Amino acid sequence: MNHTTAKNIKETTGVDIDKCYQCGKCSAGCILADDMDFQPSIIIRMLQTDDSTNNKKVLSSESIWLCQNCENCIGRCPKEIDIPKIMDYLRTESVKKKCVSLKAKHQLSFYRSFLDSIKMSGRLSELVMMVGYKFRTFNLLQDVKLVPSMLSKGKLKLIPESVKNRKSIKSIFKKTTTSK
Amino acid sequence: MAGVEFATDYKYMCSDPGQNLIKQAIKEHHLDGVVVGSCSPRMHEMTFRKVCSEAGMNPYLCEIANLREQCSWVHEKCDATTNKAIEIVRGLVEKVKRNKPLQAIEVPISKKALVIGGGIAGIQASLDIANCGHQVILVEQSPSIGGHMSQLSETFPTLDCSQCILTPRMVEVAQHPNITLYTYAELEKLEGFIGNFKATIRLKDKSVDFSKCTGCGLCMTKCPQKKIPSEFNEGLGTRTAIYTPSPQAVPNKPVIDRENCNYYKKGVCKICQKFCPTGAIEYDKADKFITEEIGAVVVTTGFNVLKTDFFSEYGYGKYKDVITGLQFERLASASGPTLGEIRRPSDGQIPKKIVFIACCGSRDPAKGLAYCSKICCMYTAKHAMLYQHKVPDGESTVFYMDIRAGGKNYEEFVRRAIEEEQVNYVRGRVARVYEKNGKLIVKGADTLLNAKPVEIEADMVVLATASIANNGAEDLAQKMHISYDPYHFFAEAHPKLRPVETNTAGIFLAGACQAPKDIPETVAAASGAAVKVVSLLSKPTLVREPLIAVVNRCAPPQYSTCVGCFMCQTICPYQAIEREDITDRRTGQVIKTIAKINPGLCQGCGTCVSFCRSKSIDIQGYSNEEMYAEVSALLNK
Amino acid sequence: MKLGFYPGCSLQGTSREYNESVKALAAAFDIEMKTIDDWNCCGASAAHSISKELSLALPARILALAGQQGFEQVVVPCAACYNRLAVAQYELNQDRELKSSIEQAIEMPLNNQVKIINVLQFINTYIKDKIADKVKKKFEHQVACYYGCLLVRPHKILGFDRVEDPTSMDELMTIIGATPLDWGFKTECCGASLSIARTDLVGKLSGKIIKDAADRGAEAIIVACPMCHSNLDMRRPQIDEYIGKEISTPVIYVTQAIGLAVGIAPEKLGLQRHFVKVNIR
Amino acid sequence: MIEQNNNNFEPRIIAFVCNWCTYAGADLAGTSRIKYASNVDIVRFPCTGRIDFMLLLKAFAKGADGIIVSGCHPNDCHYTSGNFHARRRWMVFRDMLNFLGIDVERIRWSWVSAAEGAKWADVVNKTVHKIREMGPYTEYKKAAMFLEKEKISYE
Repeated sequence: MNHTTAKNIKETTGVDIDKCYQCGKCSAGCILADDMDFQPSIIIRMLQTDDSTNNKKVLSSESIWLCQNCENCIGRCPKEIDIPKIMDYLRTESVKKKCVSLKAKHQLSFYRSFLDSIKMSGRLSELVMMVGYKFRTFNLLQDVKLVPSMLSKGKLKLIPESVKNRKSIKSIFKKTTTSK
Repeated sequence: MAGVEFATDYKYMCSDPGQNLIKQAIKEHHLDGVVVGSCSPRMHEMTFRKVCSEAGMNPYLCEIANLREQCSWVHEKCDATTNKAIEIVRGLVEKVKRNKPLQAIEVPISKKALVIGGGIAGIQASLDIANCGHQVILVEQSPSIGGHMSQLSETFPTLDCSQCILTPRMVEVAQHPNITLYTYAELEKLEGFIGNFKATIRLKDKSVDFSKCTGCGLCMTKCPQKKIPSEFNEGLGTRTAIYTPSPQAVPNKPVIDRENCNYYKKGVCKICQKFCPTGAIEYDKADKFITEEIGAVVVTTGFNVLKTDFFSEYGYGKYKDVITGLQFERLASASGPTLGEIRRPSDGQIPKKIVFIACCGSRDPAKGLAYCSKICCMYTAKHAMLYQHKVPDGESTVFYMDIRAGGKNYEEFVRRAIEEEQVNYVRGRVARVYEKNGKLIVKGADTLLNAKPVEIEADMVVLATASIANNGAEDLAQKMHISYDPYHFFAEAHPKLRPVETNTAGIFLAGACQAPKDIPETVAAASGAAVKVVSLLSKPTLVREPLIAVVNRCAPPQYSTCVGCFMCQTICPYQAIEREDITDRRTGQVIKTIAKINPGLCQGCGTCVSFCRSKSIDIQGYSNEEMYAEVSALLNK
Repeated sequence: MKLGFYPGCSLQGTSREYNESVKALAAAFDIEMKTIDDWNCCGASAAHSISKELSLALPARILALAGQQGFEQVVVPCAACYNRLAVAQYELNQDRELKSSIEQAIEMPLNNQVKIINVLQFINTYIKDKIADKVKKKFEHQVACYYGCLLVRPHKILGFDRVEDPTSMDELMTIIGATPLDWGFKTECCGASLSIARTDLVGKLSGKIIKDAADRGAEAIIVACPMCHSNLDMRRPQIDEYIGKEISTPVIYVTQAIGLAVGIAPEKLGLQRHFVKVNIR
Repeated sequence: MIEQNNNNFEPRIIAFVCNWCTYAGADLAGTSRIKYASNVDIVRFPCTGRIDFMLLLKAFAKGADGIIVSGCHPNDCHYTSGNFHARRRWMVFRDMLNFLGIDVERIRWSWVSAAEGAKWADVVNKTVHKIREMGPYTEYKKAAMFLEKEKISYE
């Protein structure tokens, strides 16, 4: 075996997936395991196989987008394998290779809208983000019910806050994000 | 090569014809040095030295040139390799020319063995040695021998009652004329060397005069301190401050635990003394120390189980019904706090659903220990089986990663638990246990079903906690100068071929103080160690290799180049360096004090040689002259 | 000691009440905090899901600003921001090369000595000892302290409290007269950033949390994270749908609970802004 | 297999090893048939604690280009602490060598256990490679020879 996948992951993230002996403790403690197409330990197993079909399955899985990096898994992993870091890596790869699961498009749209909002003003505006998200997902009616009560409770700011030095934020984005 | 009188080659020099070739050559050519170019000296140095000795040559004038493992097997076949072989031989020829004839050292032997630890390993070793007619001193730190085995309910894979098979041996130890048993005692100091150790043993004061005590037990019924967690019952039962660990204790006479005794704590009580019919209770006596001359030591201090407080995800220590495997043994034991019924510690109910979690702390380098504790797979299967026997309508689940059941009838035993007793085996590690409405929610996953989460509402959870080295193993090892591994298990001399010996000659190991072991292995190792001890004690004297350090002596007025700085004394790992006064023969006046090496203690490491500032110490067989010659010859083309 | 304050985006918007209660509490104990000038968003879970560099650069800018402005400690009430800042700080300190590339990206030098503290650490250090004397009305309720995931993990980096069974919030609740319950979901994740895209899953994950707390008779759930709060509070319709009945247990910030006990007016603590009505005082 | 280098320089390396760990490790390399460079000659000592550092100088004087000193891993010493003493002495000795202008880079210090046959081969190969790059070591040899002659003329 060439262990290309394991090597790549180790180089980019420093995490050694070969250490995993499949005890399943991560899956057992994962809050989202029930809803994942591949449980965390299965993802690691598939990566261990170093098989292109399995790699593809992993990158186009919904699991990697469901993971919330709550770190239950690594907190308990007997081999201290940083699964959340691997998940970050897999998400980036998945976007790069354009094989994001259809089911996860909304989650990705949310992340992108979130970042767009930050890119614009340096701080998150829920309104800007939601508008962006709705355009991306055509999910125009979602949470509309919430808007009046949010407004009345003073929870929704209509004018986005901004940092003074917007340029610096733009430049950070430019320098750190290659693919979009 | 200069000085070489005769050279020959033969394919199998170690075979009989080969050996005869050497003998013949020695006799014919009156050789005073032999270099054998062959396999590693670690293999046949002894063989060839014996050959030389048989031919009338001093065996230490024979050297082995390692041409196989360190030359022909590791290099390509070419001129460079052949040249290297020649160099190696040349180096050793030069060394051999300077080798001195040496005589093996003979030392007397104290014909008595010390066994430390009175568990099954210590019991077995003591009985085996004693039955061969040698004296044994058995030291046990707790008030009774028996160890962990006496706590167990039934043993895998035969389901023999542990106490039923152990108790007769405990009694045999107590009654054996060749065994002196010291309970409530510890090794304080060990000096000396193989065949001639001097052990100092601390006899902790028991506050009870055993010569008067009849073991009637009245004191224990009267003691007002009744709520002390019983060590023997792993905290699931209680004992009094004056106590015997269990009703089957050997010796079956109580001691006072000073930390919990009202009298020792507050100065008033003495109820036990008042009631004792024989006046055996004596307070405030100091510990006693005795010294014994012994020839060999067997260390059998056993193991402990990991306290799982730090596995907060399993809630041990927080939830009463999360218990360790050893606690489960006490529940299942007929002599235990529930008389063998499986009941929850929290409310005494019989658990209808029970979960066993394997590998708690084992195979977990992050929070526990990297190694496999070896015995848990089997005892967990046994626990589940016992539970099913005792609670037939109960439901048991075992969460496991692998089942390691290598052993006679072991695999069959596990299969029986699964196939006949319907124990539910789930492959996956449990992530978390929490309590809700009096139930313990166990969150695991079934890795054979795509790692789908499995949630079980259990009444009781049993953790198969890792076996670890006993408390104080490190201290004991340092006292005896034996080595130990990073987990504080004692290290054997060779993992395969010398499993019951330590690197310190005369000290042997048996049982779980070396690594996790089950009962059959422990007993086998104990008998093995006993044979080693017996073979040592059966010899009239002890013969040792003379490859030891010596301090030079020369003519007056210098006597020795040693300047008496005693750097060597501070660094010698064996305390083998003593001070020697050189006195004027006539006046008796001390002229100078120099170092002297005790040949009995010196193991020949040579650290003193390189530390010596005045180059006054040399090591026989590896002397500076010999080594210089070898190095120079290797480099001289 | 110059104490900095990093509100983070949520505290300016959906979680205004958290901001208000932290400030009210600090004021009540005479503690001066200064907001980091020109702060930006930490990037939250969106950044590290998309670009590792971005997820380090955004917090790095904040850390650099805090350093420039001379803060020794910065209070970060939002658990998500706290986590991002502390983790980024740790990772940048571990890897010199990475640090210099990030410094280039933010065009600022990063000395990285600022100590990032969460709201519980803040209370423990500056307020805890004084609370007992100031309590006006005991907060005599059964509460379930919910720590969430971001406050305690990764433990190796954050080193805060105990990973599996943290107790610092429980201790604070005991001081103000409340009875903290032992429950099963102290550190389980609420669904965090699935909040928008997968409200169904948030309903389920947060639902389990709410249900366990309610089952055990909790009169309130105490939180220290705006993400947890908005999921448990704002997403209550989805939660109720998952559980199959309406649960009225309110979700209160730890600062609000302490604030109530020491006699700060409910409006000043922003209790009126909650979706699930807070009836207990 | 010896790597052929441009300059064809084959360094002479003496390995001072302890009997219990590295010597056994080198034997294991043999029984496992792991091939390594033949430029090294192994000299067996009871323990690295025995290795007198004057011997290293002697080896350099006699024309060694590089030296390997190898023993048991820390805590694994057959004699409990010999390797610690050796290491401690090496720390001091190294500074002294440095001061005297002897190239300490030519002395490789390593721990090879009885189970590490492959590691032994690796240590040897790496050392040979490094010394080959450094070239022959003649400075000390010359100095030593000079001194020897001087000594004779004094007498």
